Amino acid sequence: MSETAAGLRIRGLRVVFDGFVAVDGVDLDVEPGDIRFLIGPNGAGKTTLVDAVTGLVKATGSARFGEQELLGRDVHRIARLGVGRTFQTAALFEELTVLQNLDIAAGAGRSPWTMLRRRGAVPDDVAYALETIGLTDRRGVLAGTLAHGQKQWLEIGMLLVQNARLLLLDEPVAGMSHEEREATGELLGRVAGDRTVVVIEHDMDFLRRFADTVTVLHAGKVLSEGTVAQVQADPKVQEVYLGHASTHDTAHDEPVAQGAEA
Amino acid sequence: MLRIEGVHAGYGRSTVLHGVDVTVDDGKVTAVLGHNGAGKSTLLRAAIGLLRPKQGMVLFGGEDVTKLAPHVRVARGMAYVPQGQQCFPHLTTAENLQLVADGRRGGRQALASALDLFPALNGLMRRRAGLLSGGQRQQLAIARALITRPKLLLLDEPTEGIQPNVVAEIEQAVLSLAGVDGLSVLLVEQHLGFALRAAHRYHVLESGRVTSSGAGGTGAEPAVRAALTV
Amino acid sequence: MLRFHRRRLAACSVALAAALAVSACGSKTGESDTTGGVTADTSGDTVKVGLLNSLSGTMAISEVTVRDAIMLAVEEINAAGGVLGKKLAPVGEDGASDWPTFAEKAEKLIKVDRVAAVFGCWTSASRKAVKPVFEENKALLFYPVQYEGLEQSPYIFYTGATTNQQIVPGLDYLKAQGKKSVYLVGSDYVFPRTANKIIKAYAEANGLKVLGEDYAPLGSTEFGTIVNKVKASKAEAVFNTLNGDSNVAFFKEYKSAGLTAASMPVVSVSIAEEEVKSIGTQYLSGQLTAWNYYQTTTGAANDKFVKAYKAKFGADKPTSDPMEAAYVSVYLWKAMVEKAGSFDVEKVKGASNGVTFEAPEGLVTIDGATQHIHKTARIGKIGDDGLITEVWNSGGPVKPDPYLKGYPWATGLS
Amino acid sequence: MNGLKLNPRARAWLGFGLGAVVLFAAAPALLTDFRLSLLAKYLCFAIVAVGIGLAWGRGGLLTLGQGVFFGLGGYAMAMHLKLADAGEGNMPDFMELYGQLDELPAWWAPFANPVFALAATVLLPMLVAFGLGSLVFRRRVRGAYFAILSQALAAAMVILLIGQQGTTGGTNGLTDIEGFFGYDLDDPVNQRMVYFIIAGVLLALLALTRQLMHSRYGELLVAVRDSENRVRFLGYNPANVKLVAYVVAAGMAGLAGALFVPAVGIISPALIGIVPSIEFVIGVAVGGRAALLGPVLGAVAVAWAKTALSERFPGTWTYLQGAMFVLVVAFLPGGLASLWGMVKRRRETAAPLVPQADAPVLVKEAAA
Amino acid sequence: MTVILGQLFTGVSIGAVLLLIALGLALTFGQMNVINMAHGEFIMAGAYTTYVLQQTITDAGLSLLVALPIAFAVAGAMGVLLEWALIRRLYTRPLDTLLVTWGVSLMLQQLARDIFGAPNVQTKAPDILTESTSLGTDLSIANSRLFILGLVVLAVAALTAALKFTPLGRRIRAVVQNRDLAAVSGIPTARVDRLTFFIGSSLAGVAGVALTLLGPIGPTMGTNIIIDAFLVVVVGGIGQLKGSVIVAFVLGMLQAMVEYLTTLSVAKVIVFIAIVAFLQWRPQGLFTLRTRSLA
Repeated sequence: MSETAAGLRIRGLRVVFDGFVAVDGVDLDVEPGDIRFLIGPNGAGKTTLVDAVTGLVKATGSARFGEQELLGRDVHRIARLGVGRTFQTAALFEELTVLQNLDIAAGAGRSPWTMLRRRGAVPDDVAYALETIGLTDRRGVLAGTLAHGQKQWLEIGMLLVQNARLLLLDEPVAGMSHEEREATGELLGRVAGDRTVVVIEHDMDFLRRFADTVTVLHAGKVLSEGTVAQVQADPKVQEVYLGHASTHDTAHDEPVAQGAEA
Repeated sequence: MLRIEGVHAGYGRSTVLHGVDVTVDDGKVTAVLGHNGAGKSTLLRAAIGLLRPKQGMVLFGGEDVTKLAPHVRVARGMAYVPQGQQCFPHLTTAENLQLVADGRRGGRQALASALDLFPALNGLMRRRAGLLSGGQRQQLAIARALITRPKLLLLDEPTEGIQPNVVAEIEQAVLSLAGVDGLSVLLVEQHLGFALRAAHRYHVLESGRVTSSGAGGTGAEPAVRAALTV
Repeated sequence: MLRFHRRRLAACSVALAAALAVSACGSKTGESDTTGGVTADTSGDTVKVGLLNSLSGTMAISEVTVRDAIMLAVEEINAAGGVLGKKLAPVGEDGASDWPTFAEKAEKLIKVDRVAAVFGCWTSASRKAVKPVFEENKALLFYPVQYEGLEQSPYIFYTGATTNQQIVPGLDYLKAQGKKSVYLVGSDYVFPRTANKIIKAYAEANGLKVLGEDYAPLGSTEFGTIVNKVKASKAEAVFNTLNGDSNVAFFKEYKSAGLTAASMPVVSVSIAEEEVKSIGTQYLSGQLTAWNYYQTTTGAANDKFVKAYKAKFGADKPTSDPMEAAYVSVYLWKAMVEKAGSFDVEKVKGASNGVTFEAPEGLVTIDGATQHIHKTARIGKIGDDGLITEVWNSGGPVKPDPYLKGYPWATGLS
Repeated sequence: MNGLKLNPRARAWLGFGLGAVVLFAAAPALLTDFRLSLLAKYLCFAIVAVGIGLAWGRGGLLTLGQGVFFGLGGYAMAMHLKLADAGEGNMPDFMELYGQLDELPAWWAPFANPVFALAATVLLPMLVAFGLGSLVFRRRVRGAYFAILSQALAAAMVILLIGQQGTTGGTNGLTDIEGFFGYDLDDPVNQRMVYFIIAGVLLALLALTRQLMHSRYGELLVAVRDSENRVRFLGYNPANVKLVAYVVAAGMAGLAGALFVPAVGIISPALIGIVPSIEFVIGVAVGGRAALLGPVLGAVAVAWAKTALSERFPGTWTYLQGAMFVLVVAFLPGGLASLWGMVKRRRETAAPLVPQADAPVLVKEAAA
Repeated sequence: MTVILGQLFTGVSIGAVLLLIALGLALTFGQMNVINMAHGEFIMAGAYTTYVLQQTITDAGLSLLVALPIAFAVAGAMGVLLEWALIRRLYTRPLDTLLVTWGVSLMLQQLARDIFGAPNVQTKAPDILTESTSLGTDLSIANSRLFILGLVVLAVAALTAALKFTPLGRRIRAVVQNRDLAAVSGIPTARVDRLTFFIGSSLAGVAGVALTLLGPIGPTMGTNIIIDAFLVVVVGGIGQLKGSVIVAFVLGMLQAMVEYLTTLSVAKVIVFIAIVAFLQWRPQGLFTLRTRSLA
């Protein structure tokens, strides 16, 4: 499973929708093995950033994974470079079984001949992934009938069999119970290895427990970056994100860059 | 004013709310607190009728509104400000507001008084709402909801994702609204300080269930914090 | 999911079997499997005749009136005692403006209903589609519409005009009027294209200049460009072989372009009284048509036909050439059967030569060799009242010549 | 039924066996030659339907232009048969009549070769589908756009054929086909043989389609239908996945068209245009788009109903036909095949079956 | 030169007819995503309305003017009925609307045949609309075409204004942009859907009245042109009128020019090829409404 470890390197990334600047010149470096949390208020541009890196939306600037420039490529070509992602609301093939979901995720490189035949035995990597995400005994059920947490794990499992080297996870623990969160966090830890992992998350508890490093986005720009402790200590972050409620009385002297501000 | 009784609700085959009871008293602010994904937004969607509960009832002013369409509930006096500063992006600010005032008795007046609350919008009337900043859009969203002259306002994270200087204005507006003309508010918030200061009662929602409730006020903060970080 | 499909496979097979069983039960009675021809069922008091016209789809506009005319003839014959003492029982089928459906329905009429003869079809395409069916089963079709000629099937009787009874007289008339140039407009199908080939051959031999030739897809209603071209050509006349709906759009455009019957007359071969009614005289007044029959054609036979038709279908319903030809075809078949003394197809065919009928259009005679009929050619002018009045006729029935063998200029055509 | 617990493979064999018995033994024994020839025609439509079931039911591609591929196959076959009828060195009858050509057009000539013609019946439609499909899918034209484009293709094809009367027979199409590779089609025995060929091809294609549906590709196709973007993020190019289904469906339609010609003796633009193309799809919708046998049964049922209704109610059958389409598609989106599923599900709650190519977005939250 | 000018005008008038038919589709298909194959039969209903009115109002000009609002109402009512009976159940299945409405269109054609008879019927146009206006020596322009062009301009202006400035227009746009938000803003979305469908269908009725000036009035009159009109909306882009307006006239011009040089058949085929080529370049059509939520 080991290839040359590669990191994500984003420079001057900018995404504009109809005049609205969603991501405004972001620089970001994530090293292999790092679990980077990307946080920021709604509308800060977190998901849009992931969309841009995975080719879903047009962007300017540069996003390199290892040696490869990602921007400007088709979505499926980016995926074949080892970039995998999950979605806020689990995007599984609900009419297919868990096994079929994983098998499809594992199969982008299969030959036409293999594609036209039935799946014989469960492929090793799929079996391994099933084991890793703890769904071995549920492999025959339709993905649509899984519990919420299981769906997210299946998504992560799909990234595993896809052999993605860069994992971009969009709110993987949203809506999960406490136990599920723990399980997901541990799963992330197991999965990370020499992969590069970027997690968008709101849950501060979860962040504190599982993040290596954190980047705070705000209004399409990087507001702060560092370890959990560093970021927590950053007053700017305190203000915009971690609890403006408790710092409510501090002066609002922060200059806010808003393209559309009147 | 509003009673949500034993509501189970969700999307498709998955269930998000597992029997939630929440009550909003006349002219009071009730806060619903909880983590992302706990089901707070789902609760509000069920209350306004965007989501039909699989089980349970929604009572508004004593009337069972569980089966009424959202616009009928609005006509009854409910209003809803969804999460994420939603607006009609290709309509101008003026159109976004006029739309709601159209055909409503006293609509013009209501529009004017809503604008009084957010004077900043006056200068943006001809701009397409999609081009407003998040804070401006949130002000627009609240103003839009107020034009219907509601008896109950459902507010979903009104300050999330908004630049700090506008947050203060919005908080101020919400605080000033509560209780005026008997307006009741069901406030969903992640940020405790504001929520508890505004609230008369609070409920903590976790994984689709109400896990603790209590009287509002800043004094409740430690208890709620404890409840939320289990 | 997979398991589902497998179970359904079995279930569906059962359903398929059931469906087949039903269709078998519904159709088996009265069908016979004879090889190489089906004899008509003439054993009872009645004898079935088939009516094959489009009652739905684009061609229904024209074909429904033909069906009406056939029904009128059948009822008249029945009222007068039938054919050889047997009443006619009409069996109607809908060709649905779809050629393979015509073939299917023809086969059904022949094999299932075992009709003695079939009356119908309008477009050449539908005739071409059913032709092999009639030939293979040795059954009779009476085809009532003017057509492009160049055909002679032993099992089809053609009671409409062939080219030398309609198109050639139309050209003769133009020539006699001193017209030196002509523009050809037609629908894009067999009849207009073949007609225009004949016209071009005629023109070359007779010093008529063809200034242009344009085709519109069937059903097309956009004639701006074609009329612009016609106008720019400054031709002295237009020869129009458009079919159906297209005529409406063409004449509306034509009038709008400021072209009139006086400045540039149009000779049409597919516009009869029925079409005049649907286009409107405000667009057509003064334009010319070439046919063998008009509602205004004089004679006792026609007075009776028109009266009977209007009594049955309404005073505002005009009669027209194809309707008349369809009406006549039933009577001609009756005369042939009575001459043969049998419903047997071969005997009826054998008796055909020289059979006559005093038709609304005048006396018609079957030419046994070609199975077409001798018809009088008539050029008519459309009046403000929506009726067409004759301005010229051939003086007597013209012998049918589907392959134009009697015309030296036409040698290269067939 | 519950007592009948066979393993899937045995069930499939049983199903095919039953189908074979019905098609090869029961139908010929019970039906007259005329009805059997009608059944042959319906089975041709059923072959088209199998392809549509794959492309639309499994792949979500609503192709309203299958008439084009049916026609290409049909014309390729008819051209060969016309040339064979005419005999070596002669031109088909209609060409001399209407085309007034001195010699056979160059693009007709290869069809004199039976191998070329037979290959063309399948490959030509596939080639056209490949060309159009790769243009259209690559640019992510889908849903209603694709449906309307494919419909326009059918319209354009008809106009093109009609415009080339001298070499295509125009509106008449190619008619009066007498022989089929040396066999006289007038002979009922040979007509029966044609029926058997069609039935055999249908069964073979069903087996092929079943294999395709149950293969990894079949799973992937469903995945593309339900979430094209997700598939893209897994590194597949959905355009290629769709293309395969579209091309296979086109090939089946072409083969069906080719078999239709000896069965009915005619191929004409009337079988290619918008109306027949929609009718193909309606048959599939009525039968059940996502099932394997649904399309077959639907196509046969709709064609049979058309014949039966128009025979019994020549004046009013279009009402009944229209009403049938409306009611089934609007109120029974899974088609008749889903009735079986419903009965089953009432007995044992299981997963829903009818997928929606355009499922609504249930949760509409603001983008983060 | 005159010929080219004449052809230019022909192109414009082809475009006008296309647009008149596509305008209703721009609402029902473009805004609501309903593929209404019975739109052609609504056109037919408009044309037959003109015919029926002429049975009582014999003055051609007056009956035409009266027919416009009545056909608007008749076709609109049919649209509402269709929406209520079937389409509202199918909003989540846009492709199925195509098949269902095709069945409806079959039935409506047969209905027309049973009520008015299978043959075409005629209406009398006011004399002025059967004549032409002369521009210079050889160039003349059909008054009926000018009338239709005027009608289209009027219809586009009225529709644009209605969408932009009236309460209903705001509601229609709001529902298209964010249905849930519209609902919770107190807008009865189901009623707005029905009204949108009403207007879209009504425009077909108006088109039907106009088409009596140009072509046949019969049961199948609606089927011929409907695919072209759908293509206009597809190429124009969903959700905006201006795309349809531009594309209708461009396609009209293209067809007129190519037809002049070749034949109508070739022109139609070339137009189709041009459309496929265009969609290669802009798969979502000429104009698209892009919002963040679509990304």
